[in-house]
Amino acid sequence: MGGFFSSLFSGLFGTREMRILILGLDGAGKTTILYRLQVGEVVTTIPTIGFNVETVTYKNLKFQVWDLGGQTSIRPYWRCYYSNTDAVIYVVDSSDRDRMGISKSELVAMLEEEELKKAILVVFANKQDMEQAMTPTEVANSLGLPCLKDRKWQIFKTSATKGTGLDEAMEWLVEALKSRQ
Amino acid sequence: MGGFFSSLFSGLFGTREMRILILGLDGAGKTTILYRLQVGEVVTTIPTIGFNVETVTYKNLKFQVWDLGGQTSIRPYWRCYYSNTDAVIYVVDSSDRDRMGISKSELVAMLEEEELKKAILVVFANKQDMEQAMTPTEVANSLGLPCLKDRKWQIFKTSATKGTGLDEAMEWLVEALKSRQ
Amino acid sequence: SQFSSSALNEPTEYEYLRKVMFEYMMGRETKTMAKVITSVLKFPADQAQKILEREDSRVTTWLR
Amino acid sequence: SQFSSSALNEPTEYEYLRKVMFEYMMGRETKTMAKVITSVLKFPADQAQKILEREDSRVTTWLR
Ligand SMILES: Nc1nc2c(ncn2[C@@H]2O[C@H](COP(=O)(O)OP(=O)(O)OP(=O)(O)O)[C@@H](O)[C@H]2O)c(=O)[nH]1
Ligand SMILES: Nc1nc2c(ncn2[C@@H]2O[C@H](COP(=O)(O)OP(=O)(O)OP(=O)(O)O)[C@@H](O)[C@H]2O)c(=O)[nH]1
Ligand SMILES: [Mg+2]
Ligand SMILES: [Mg+2]
Repeated sequence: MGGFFSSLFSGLFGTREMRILILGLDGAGKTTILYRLQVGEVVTTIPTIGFNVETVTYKNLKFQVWDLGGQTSIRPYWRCYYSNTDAVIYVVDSSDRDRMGISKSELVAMLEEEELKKAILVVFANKQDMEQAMTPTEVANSLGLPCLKDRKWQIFKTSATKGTGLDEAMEWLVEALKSRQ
Repeated sequence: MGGFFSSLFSGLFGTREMRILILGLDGAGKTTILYRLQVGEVVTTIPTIGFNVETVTYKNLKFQVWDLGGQTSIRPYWRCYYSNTDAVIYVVDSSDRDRMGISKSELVAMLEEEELKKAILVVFANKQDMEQAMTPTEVANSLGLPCLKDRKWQIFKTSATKGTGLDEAMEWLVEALKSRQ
Repeated sequence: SQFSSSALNEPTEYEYLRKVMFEYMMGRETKTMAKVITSVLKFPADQAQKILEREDSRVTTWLR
Repeated sequence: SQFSSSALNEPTEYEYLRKVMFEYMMGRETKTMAKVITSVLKFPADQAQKILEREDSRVTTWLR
């Protein structure tokens, strides 16, 4: 599969690294996801005051992945990172029902930004391992995803700690980026 | 005189611009002095939150003169500017008897810094035009100047607004810099 | 001491500024970092623009 | 909101930081400005040293 992808995409993507942002409220699991994708392991995280940026190789493709801190006071600065972004991974803590509304407002504000007009959206309905987790359909509806216009998007159920769902999501993303070219 | 100085010093000073700091408590008259020296006029000042840096030409010599804000909260950062300083012009509001002690402490702390070990000190007993002004001798004693060790220093009475005393002080400074070479 | 509304609102923002500033000063992703810094410190629009224009024309080489 | 002791103490310091940062970002007297910035923001000693070492080896040219 790696060989197939690498030969196919090296031509399509050229040499430019794709730029991906991981966004979402604090505690959603963004940093855990970044390092799951990069090193395939669960790392111990602390709240991100700032950002982490790593080169993630997936299916022989290189992505520059930015994981931005999600605390309330630093969320307004997400927009400083939007320029030249190819895709946004939006992470939701599916068990955090109380803050689904806030998560939606932040998502809506983000999608209104001109610089992200062409960015692909992948929503990770994360923490699916937790009992009280909302289903991906519930999360999608709470975020208003079905009503999105002019946006290529998809939602996946994931558990960053258990490592489930990430592969499917990344494969979809790669395909979406490919077909966008 | 200009011709004499320029021919004499161009050799002695080489091409390096001398670096001079103007320090002193807020409101002492530092910014007024800087622009008196540079453009020969009294400018309207506001408290300096930051610094002004100007190239001042005196007797055909070029000085890079830094005027640093003197408010309490930004005084601790004076030391960031000390490196490679040839002379310090320390400005005192001679009518501000209440704060002469604070002015002394700041001066003492400054002179203890290793980076200023070889810097020449010129004290401007400024605002001599004001009725309640202390005399230069009184100012010198309040600042503890007579007890200074291993320091080339001199005090001058000045009025930055009237423009008196500045020439004498600068002439002494030029001579002191010259003989130091 | 009281803090004006124009200043940093809380410790998180201050910590954030330090992190971003360090990256900027180390020459990493300077264009993006410059955007963040001018936002966090609420630079006037004209100053922010000057800084960003300057970033666009930056060519830095480091000795050693 | 309360402000931790490690943060900027008052509006004057904040204003001062903005001024110094602007000069730094415009490439003026960067070594001196770097000293001030690392002091005002209380950078850990190792980070401050890295930044200052980097300033010593800076060679920047600007297009146009
Ligand atoms: N049960 C469960 N816990 C998870 C999952 N993903 C992350 N966590 C945990 O959630 C907590 C927060 O995760 P982080 O990755 O630090 O969250 P973040 O989104 O980076 O948060 P900020 O940096 O503050 O924006 C950590 O304790 C993680 O171990 C998951 O899928 N299931
Ligand atoms: N009467 C009198 N007033 C003066 C003299 N020199 C300066 N002033 C006035 O003192 C006030 C403060 O002068 P500045 O030059 O702004 O003081 P500063 O030392 O730069 O103060 P900071 O920038 O806050 O550190 C202004 O109103 C000046 O006009 C002087 O010799 N005599
Ligand atoms: Mg994080
Ligand atoms: Mg001043």
